[in-house]
Amino acid sequence: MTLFGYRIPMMASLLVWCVMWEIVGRLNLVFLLPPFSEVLAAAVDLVQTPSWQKATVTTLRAFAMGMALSIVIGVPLGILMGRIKIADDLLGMWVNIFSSAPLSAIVPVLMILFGFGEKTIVAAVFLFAIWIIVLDTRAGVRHISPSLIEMARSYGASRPALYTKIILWAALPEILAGIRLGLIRGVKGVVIGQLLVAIVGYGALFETFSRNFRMAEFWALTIILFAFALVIAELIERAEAKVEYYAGARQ
Amino acid sequence: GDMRIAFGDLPGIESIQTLAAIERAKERGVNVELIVLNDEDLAAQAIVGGQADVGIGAPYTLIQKAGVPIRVFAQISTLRFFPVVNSEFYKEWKDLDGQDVAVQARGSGTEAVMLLMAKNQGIKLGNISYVPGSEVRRNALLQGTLKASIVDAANRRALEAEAPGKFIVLPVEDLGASDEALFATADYLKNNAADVDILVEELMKTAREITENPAVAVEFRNKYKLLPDLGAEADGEITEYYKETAAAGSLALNGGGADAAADDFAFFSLAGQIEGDPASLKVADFWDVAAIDRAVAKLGKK
Amino acid sequence: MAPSIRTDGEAAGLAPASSRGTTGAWWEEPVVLRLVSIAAFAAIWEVAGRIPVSFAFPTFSDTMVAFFELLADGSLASAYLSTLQPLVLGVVLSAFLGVGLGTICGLWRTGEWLLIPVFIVLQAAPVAAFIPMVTFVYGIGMTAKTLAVIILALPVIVLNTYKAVRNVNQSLLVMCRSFLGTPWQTVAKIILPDASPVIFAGLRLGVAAGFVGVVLAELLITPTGIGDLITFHRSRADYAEMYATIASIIALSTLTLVFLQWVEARVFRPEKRGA
Amino acid sequence: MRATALRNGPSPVPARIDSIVEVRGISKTYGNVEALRGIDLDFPRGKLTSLLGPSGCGKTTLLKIIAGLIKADGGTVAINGKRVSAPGPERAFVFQDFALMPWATVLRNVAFGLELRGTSRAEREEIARRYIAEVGLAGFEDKYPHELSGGMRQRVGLARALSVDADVLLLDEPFSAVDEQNRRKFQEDLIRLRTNRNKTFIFVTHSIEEAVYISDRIVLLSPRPGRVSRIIEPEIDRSGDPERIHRDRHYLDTVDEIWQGLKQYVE
Amino acid sequence: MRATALRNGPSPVPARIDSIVEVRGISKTYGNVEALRGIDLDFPRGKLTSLLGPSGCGKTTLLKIIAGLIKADGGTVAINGKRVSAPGPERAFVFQDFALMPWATVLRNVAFGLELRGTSRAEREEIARRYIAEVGLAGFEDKYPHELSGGMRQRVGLARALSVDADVLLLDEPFSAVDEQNRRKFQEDLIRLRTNRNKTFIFVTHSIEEAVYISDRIVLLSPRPGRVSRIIEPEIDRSGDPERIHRDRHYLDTVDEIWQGLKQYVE
Ligand SMILES: Nc1ncnc2c1ncn2[C@@H]1O[C@H](COP(=O)(O)OP(=O)(O)OP(=O)(O)O)[C@@H](O)[C@H]1O
Ligand SMILES: Nc1ncnc2c1ncn2[C@@H]1O[C@H](COP(=O)(O)OP(=O)(O)OP(=O)(O)O)[C@@H](O)[C@H]1O
Ligand SMILES: [Mg+2]
Ligand SMILES: [Mg+2]
Repeated sequence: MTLFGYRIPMMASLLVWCVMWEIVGRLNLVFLLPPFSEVLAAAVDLVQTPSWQKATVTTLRAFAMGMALSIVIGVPLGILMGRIKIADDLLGMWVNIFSSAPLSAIVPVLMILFGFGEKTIVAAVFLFAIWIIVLDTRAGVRHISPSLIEMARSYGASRPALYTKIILWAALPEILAGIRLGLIRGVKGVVIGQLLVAIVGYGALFETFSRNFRMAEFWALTIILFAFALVIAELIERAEAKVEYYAGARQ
Repeated sequence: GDMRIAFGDLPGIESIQTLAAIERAKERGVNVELIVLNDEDLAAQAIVGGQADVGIGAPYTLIQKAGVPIRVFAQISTLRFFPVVNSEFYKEWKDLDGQDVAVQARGSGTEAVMLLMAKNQGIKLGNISYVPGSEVRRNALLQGTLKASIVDAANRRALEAEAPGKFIVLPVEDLGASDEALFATADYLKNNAADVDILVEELMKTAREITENPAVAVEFRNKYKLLPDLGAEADGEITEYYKETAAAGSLALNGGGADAAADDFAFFSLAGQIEGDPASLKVADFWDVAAIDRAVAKLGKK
Repeated sequence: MAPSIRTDGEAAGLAPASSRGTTGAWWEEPVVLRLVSIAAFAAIWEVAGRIPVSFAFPTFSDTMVAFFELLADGSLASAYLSTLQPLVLGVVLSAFLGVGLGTICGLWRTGEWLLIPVFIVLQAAPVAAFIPMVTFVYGIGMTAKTLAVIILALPVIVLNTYKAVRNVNQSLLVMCRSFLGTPWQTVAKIILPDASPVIFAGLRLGVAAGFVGVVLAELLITPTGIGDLITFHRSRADYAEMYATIASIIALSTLTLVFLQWVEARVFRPEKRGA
Repeated sequence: MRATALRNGPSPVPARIDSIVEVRGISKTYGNVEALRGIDLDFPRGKLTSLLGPSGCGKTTLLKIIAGLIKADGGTVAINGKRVSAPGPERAFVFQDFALMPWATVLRNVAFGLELRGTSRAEREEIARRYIAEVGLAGFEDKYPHELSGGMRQRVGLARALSVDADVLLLDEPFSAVDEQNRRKFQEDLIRLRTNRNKTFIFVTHSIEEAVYISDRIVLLSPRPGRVSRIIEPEIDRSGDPERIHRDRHYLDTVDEIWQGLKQYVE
Repeated sequence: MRATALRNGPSPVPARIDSIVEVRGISKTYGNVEALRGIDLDFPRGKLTSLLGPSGCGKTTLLKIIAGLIKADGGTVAINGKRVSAPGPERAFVFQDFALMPWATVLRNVAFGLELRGTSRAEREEIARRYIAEVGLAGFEDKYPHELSGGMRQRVGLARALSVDADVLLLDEPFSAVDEQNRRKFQEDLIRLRTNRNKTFIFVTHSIEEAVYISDRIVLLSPRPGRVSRIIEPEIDRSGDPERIHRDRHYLDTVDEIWQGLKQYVE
C-alpha cells in the first residue's frame, strides 16, 4: 500500500484498527470494549503485578519446555519419516491425523496421564506443536533435490556425513518454517491447556479477568499474548529469510 | 507434610474463607499446594487418580460410583443459591414449566437445586444448559441471552444493583445441603491425620470468626494477599457477601458430620444424583467424621 | 511482505497415499501398513489401559464397547446433531465470507492493507482465550458457538484465498491481457480457476479449524452436544464413554478431512497442475 | 564478399519498405536499471525479424512494449501506422513458458483468445481445430497441457496465437523450454509456416544459429542499456529443403560473425 | 566418401584400444519400464564419448549405473579392469542441475569432494582455488551459488569434479540449464580442457551439434528399451581454432546423418 507516494508497511493498518477501537471504546458501544488507551494503561500496570510476573514465568517455562521437547523429538522424527519409507507409512497416518484434529478434545485426557502440574501443560504444548514440525521437516527432507544426495554419494559421503552435511542443511528452511508454525501452535496449546485443565498462569488470569469483568486487564493480557506469539513468529521468520537467502538457488 | 488441594473452579470471593484457612494451615507447617482445575469433576477425578490429596466439592455421585473409597471429611458451607428469572418473561416457578434454564455444571449443586425445586413445584424444566461461573450467568442474564438461571449470593446482589426490578428471585426452601466440602481418599485420611486435623481446625476457626464478624473476611484477604487480581474494589463485595452468608448461617461451624450427611442424602437423592433410599444410605460409606470429631473436641462445639 | 504471507498449516495437508509400483512385498502395501499401524495403536492403548496407567484410563476394548453402546442408545447421534449445527453453519458462513474477503484482499490493495494484518493476527493468536468472552455478548446458544467456529475458521480461509489470488500465475494474467481479456474475464476465467486448488485447500483447513472451534465452544461455552457427553460421563466416572466420545470427534474430523482431500485430489488433480 | 547486408544507425526511410510495426525512440527504465534507450526500429510486413543480444539486454522488455504489455517511458509504437499503447487484436503473443491454462483442454486453450472476444462456441472451436491441425497436434484436442511434452505445449501456444488471426506474432524465446531435437523440428515447421502465411513474426532468441536459421532480419541489441547495435539481413535461400540451410556458406558466415560480436559479453 | 567410422554390433576387441571403462551386458528395468537392455560398451581412455539418443532412452540411467549411483539389474561395469558397483574415487559426476549446496560458498562447494575424503582444510581449499581459477571463476570463491548465473554454476560443478582428481568424468547434460551463448563458450572451454588433461569424459547430451562438436566418439542409443544402435567416431581435427569446426565438412555431414536417424523419434 502506498499513500502519497510513500510505502506504508502492511502491519501499519493495525494502528488504524487501534484508533477505531479507541473510538468505539470511548463511545461506550460495547461494554466489553474499553478504550484502547485504557487497555494500554492497564497493560503497563499489569506487567508490574507479581501475579502477572508469576503467571508469565509459569507459562513461559511450560511453553519453553514443551517446545524444546517437540523440536528435539519432532525434527529427527520428520527426518526419519522423510528418509525411511516404512517409518513414514507407519507413522504418517497418525501425524496427519493429529496435525489437523481438534486436539483440544484430548487435553482433558492429558491430565489423566500427566497429572495437574506443569507436566500437563508441557504435554499440551508438545501435542499442539510437534505434528507440524514433523510434517514440515518431512516435507523438507522429501523436497531435497535427489541430485544433491546423489552428489554426496558420488563423492563418497558416509551416512553420518550425508545427514549432517547435506540433509539437515538442505531441509533447514522447511524445518524452520515448521518450528515457526509449531511455536504459534504451541502458544495456543499453552493457553488451551491452562484454560481447559488446570487453571494456572495465563489461563488463570484470563478466567479471573473475564469472570470479574476486568475488561481492560483482559484485553491487556490478550494483547501481550498476541504480541508474544507474533514476535516469536517474526523472529523465526527472520532466521528463515536468512536461510532462504542462502537457499536462493533452490529452483 | 505435603498436601495437594484441588479446587474445582476458579477461586472467587466465596473462597476467602477456605483460602484463609489454607494459609493458616501453611503457617502451622502443612505444605499446601493449591491446584485450580477447570471443573469439579476434574477435582474429584484428581483425588481418585492420586494426583491431588484433598478435593473441594460435593462428590456424592462419584463416591457412589468410583471403585476407590473416597470420604468427605468436613463441610465448608451449605448451599445458598438463588434461582433468578427475567421478570419480562417469568414471574414464578410455574412459569418455568418446559422452559430452558442454565446452571453451573452437570451434577453440580445448582443443577440439584433446580431439579429439586422443579420436582417440589410439580413442573418439568426444559433444556438445561451448563454455564460455568455465576458471574457468567449473571452477565448473560443482564445481556438478555439467558432468561432463567441460578446464581450465588454475590451475583444475585449484583443483579439487583445493576438492573433493579428487572429480575425476580424465586423462592427456595431451606436446603441445608453441602455446597462445598472437603474430601479425600480413606487411605490419605488415615495416613495423614495430623495434616488433615490442622486443616479442619483452621477451617472451623475461620468459619467461626467470619460468622462472628464478617468484616474479618477482608482482613484475611489483606493479610494473606488473597485474590490479588480482583483489585481493591472487591473488598466491598466481600464484606457484603460474608455478611449475608453469616446471617444465613451457611458456613459450617462444626464441620458438618452425620447431620450434614443426612441432609445431603435427602437432597442429592431427591435431585437424582445418588441412588437408593436416603434412609438406607450409610454415613460411613460417604463420610469420615474422625477429623471433625477431633477438631470439635479441641475447639469446642458451637 | 504481502505475497510471502504464509498460513498456518500449509504443510498440514494429509499427504495423499502415494502411488507406487505394482511389485513389492506385503509389508510395502500401504493398506497393510496402515492396518498394522492402527493395530499397533490399539494394542498400546489396550495394554496401557490394562496396566492401568490410571483408573480413569479405560482399555481400548472397553472404549470400543462404550462407543457402540453410545451409538446404539442414540446419545451419540443426538449429541452430534447438536454439535454439528453450529459447525456446519459456521463453516458455510466462513467459506462464503472467507473466499469473498480473501478474493477482495487479493485483488484490491487497500483491502489487503486494511484486513490482512487483522487475519494474520487472528490466525497466529491463541483465540481460545477469547472464546469465553463470546458468551458474554452472544449468550450460550447457537450464535455464540457459530461465532466460535467462525473465529477459528475464517482467518485460514481468508488468508489462503488471498494468498492464492495474490500468487496467481503471472504469465497467465499477462496472457489474458495480451488476448484482450477484460478485468472481469481475467477474474472469472483466470484468477479464480487458477486459485481454486489453494482456495479449496484453505477451505479444508477451515473445516479442520471449525472442528477445533466447535470443540472449544463445547468445552468453554456450554456443553450441549459432545461436550455434554464428555462432561456427563466424566461426572459419572464412566471413563470409557468419555474416551469413546473424544475418540469419535477426532475420528469424525479426520474422516471429514480425508474425504475433502479425496474430493480435492479428484477435482483438482494437484499432481498434474504443475504443468 | 560478405553476403549479408549490414546496416548501422538510423532505420531506413520508411517509404522504401512496407513496415507493419514502427518503433520510435522507445526507452524504458526499471527503478535504476536502464533497460532500453532510444530504440528506433521498423519491422517489415510478412518477414521474420529476430531480436538477439546478451542476457538482460532488454529483448523481452522491447517485445512486451510492442505487445502493449509494458508501458514505455518514452517513445511510440505504431502498428499499421496507428499508435498503440495497449494490447490489440492485430498482435498475438507466444510465451516463453507457454502460459497455458492447466485446467483447460488443448481445444479450449487454443480457442481462448476467441473465447475472450465473445466468439460463439461452435465457431471458435472450429477455428481452433483447424489451427491445432496446422501445428501438427490433430488428435490431441481433448488432452490437458500436463499430458503433452514441452514441444507440444509450445505448439498449443502457437496455435492459440494463430487462431486470433493477428497480423503480427510476437514470440519470446518460444523454444527455450523445448528440448534440442524437438526444437530443431519446430524451427523447420516455423520456416514452413511463415512461407505459407503472410504473417509478420518478431522473435526473441538467445541462439545465434536459430536466429540466423529462421530470420529474414536480425536485430542485434547491445547490453544494458539496450540499444540497436546492428541489423543483419542474412540473405539465405529458404525455399528448398530446410536442412540445406545448415550448410549454407552465408548461414555459417553470419553465425560466426554474430558470435564474434557477442562473445565479448559472455561472462 | 564418408569421413566417419561407423560400427554396428558388438564392441571391438578390447585389446586393440585401451578402455578405461568397460560396460558388459547392463540391463535395467524400472517397475515395468525396461530402460536398458544388454548394453556392451567400452570407453577409451583419454577420450570424450557422448551418449546421444531420444528422450527417455536411458542415457541418464546408463551414466548413473557407471557412476555406481544406480544398481543395474544385470551386467557389470569395470573401471581400469576392476569391477565396481558403488561410487568410487576414480569417477566424478557433473550434474545436469549442478547439485550445488546453496548454503555453501563456491569455495566450499568445490572443495566438498575433498572435504568428504577428510583432506585438511588448508590443503583442500588450496586445491579448490586452483580449479576454480582453471574453470575461469577466480574471484568468485566467496560467492554463493544463487549469486551466479547458470553457466557459472555449472563451472563450479565442473571444478568440483576436477578437484577430486578422478580419471573419469561423467557429465549428464551439463549444459542443458545454461543459456545458448554461455553454452557455446563452455563447449569451447571443454574442448580445451580435454586436450590439456588426460581425463576420460563420458558425456550425455540431447544436442546433436554439441555431441559432434566435442566428442571423439558418439554412442547412439535406440529408444526404450535403450540399446546401442550405432557408434560414430567423428574424425574431426580439433587441434586448431574451435570455431573452425562448425564449418568442417565432416562435422556437418555427421550432424546431418545423426539428425536423419533420430528425426523419426521426435514426436
Ligand atoms: N520488472 C522488472 N523490474 C526490474 N527490472 C527488470 C524488470 N524486468 C526486467 N528488468 C531488468 O531489465 C533488464 C532487461 O530485462 P529483459 O527481461 O528485457 O532482458 P532480456 O534481454 O529479455 O534478458 P534474457 O535474455 O535474460 O531474457 C534486465 O537487466 C532486467 O534485470
Ligand atoms: N526412478 C525411476 N522410476 C521409474 N522409471 C524411471 C526412473 N528413472 C527413469 N525412469 C524411466 O526410465 C527411462 C529411461 O530414463 P532416463 O532418465 O535414463 O532417460 P534419458 O535418456 O536420460 O532421458 P532424458 O533424455 O529425458 O534425460 C524413462 O522412460 C524413464 O521414464
Ligand atoms: Mg527475456
Ligand atoms: Mg536424462
